Amino acid sequence: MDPALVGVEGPVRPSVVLPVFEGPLDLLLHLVREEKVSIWDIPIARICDQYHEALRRMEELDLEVAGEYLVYAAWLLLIKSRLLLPRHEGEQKDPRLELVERLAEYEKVKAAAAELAGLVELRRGVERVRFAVPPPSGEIELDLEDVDVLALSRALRDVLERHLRDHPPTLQLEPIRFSVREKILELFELIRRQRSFPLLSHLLTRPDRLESVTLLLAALELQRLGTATAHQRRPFAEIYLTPTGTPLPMDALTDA
Amino acid sequence: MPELAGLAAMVEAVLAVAGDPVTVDALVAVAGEGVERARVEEALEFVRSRHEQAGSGIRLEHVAGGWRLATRSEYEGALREYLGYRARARLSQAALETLAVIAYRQPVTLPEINFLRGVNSVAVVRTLVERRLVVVSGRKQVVGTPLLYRTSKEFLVHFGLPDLSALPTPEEVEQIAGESAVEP
Amino acid sequence: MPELAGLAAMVEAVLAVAGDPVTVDALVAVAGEGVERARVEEALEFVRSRHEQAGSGIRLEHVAGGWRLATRSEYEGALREYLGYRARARLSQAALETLAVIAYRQPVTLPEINFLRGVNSVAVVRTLVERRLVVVSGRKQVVGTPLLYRTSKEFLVHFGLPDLSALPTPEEVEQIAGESAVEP
Repeated sequence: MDPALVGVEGPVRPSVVLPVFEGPLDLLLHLVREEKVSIWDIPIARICDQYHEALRRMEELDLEVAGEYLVYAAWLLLIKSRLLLPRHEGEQKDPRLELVERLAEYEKVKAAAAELAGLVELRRGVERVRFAVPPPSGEIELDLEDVDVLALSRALRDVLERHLRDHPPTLQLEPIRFSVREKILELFELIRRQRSFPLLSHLLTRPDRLESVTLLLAALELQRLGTATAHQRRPFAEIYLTPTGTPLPMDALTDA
Repeated sequence: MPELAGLAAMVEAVLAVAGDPVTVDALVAVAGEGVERARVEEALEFVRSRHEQAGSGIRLEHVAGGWRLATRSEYEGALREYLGYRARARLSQAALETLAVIAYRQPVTLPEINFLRGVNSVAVVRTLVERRLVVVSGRKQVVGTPLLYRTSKEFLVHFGLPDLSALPTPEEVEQIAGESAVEP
Repeated sequence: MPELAGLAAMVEAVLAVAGDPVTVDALVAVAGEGVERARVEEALEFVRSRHEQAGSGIRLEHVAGGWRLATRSEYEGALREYLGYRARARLSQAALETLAVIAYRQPVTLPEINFLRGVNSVAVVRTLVERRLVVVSGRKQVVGTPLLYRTSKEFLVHFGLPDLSALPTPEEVEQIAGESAVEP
């Protein structure tokens, strides 16, 4: 059984055909089979070069090369270099052994998958009969034997999601700790004393974010009332608040 | 007449998966070119008479302008018996949800289960207790002292869990069960 | 033997309604007192042989530890024609490989599957869980306590197997693996 083939046609070059692999082990198995050798006798240097060549072609074709392929590329290089080095005394183990064992296991997985595919093929056209008898209740029932913990946790998630939909969390209102009126008076006092007051630095250094917001509203209110003007030389620079000389109309201050 | 038998078998296979009544026209269309309507009607008669013989629990009936396979009325008692038997080996969606709430929130009271599920779950909880998946474990010391429910030892055995801490976490469910939207 | 024929008809009616495989135990329970297991098995054989005759589009099959009525594969074309788009989606090569690992190594964890296949298989496992071919069966008591997966009853039905022992043996699989290595 050959892996499915993907054809990619370039505008100038002849079309390149590269099999689709299920992972690095699948690619390695393919290369070993092309060499017509047993996996127990892999010509590692040649296979290593062909593996890297295959990765290069995959990249050329813009196929996504998963990280697992690179891990095996590095491993193959390591085995290749170990084989080139003289063996130490007492070191009997073939550096290829672990790779060979994994390939052998994977070969079995592929054979088992082919067996399953064969079984499924025999089942084509075999459908369960559905007689015109309504189930006792309209509800879907699950065979207890196949109900697993995942089904259970999924059911909980469904319950919680439905609960949240039916009981949306109510909006939490913070108690009012700062009033705009209080901050207007405070700011007015500050600009009267300093003439050119660095508003932005003041806002950014408040420990409480709610206080900064209230202060900003107060600064805007002061300008609306004509008691102060704000200016900034360039974007993000300091904003200065200066008094216009108009007194604060105390009666216009609502109890905000 | 092997040809008629073949056509009859095909007709029966289609009726067996259809569930609802199938019109002769639809059967003629499925039979393909060169098969006449009269021939399909002969095949239906073949299927009908085959099931009239002793030992068949099935019959072919003509309803709502079409043909369908149905069980013989003599076996209604046996069917009810079977459906009852099957129900004991199955969990309804409601039972699964209730079991999930008890498993993850135990010990938990019926009002708490009802609140989370949004429906009264007393009958479902009773079924779960009868099936030994859930047990009573005392009373909650609040107004009304409601019963507390928790999962049983059988529950752990059925789900292959060493203890309750082995239940999947929300992260694991996200990773493996994926989005429920994927399902049709 | 009118009595056996009557029991066979009842068995057939139950199987027709069940759709899913029914165990002999369930059929014995439904048959009521005084009906022995051997007699029910005789009745099943009666139903099976009756459907082997010409003109039947359905057959009795032994899958997932029980018996069920299913259509004969000969009529795949007609069923596809009639059911149209409702045909089952096919399993990808990745799904078959992952299923093979789970079927032969069960219960098995995701890291073990990843190691054997050489690629991360979480998305494939998710698909198999969604298609109900695979279920979780507890946790492995190792570092990280990963979830354990096994094949489901639906898996046996899908592949037409009476039970897991009906899978090709590891020796048979090994032989195939050896053969495919010789001829590339």
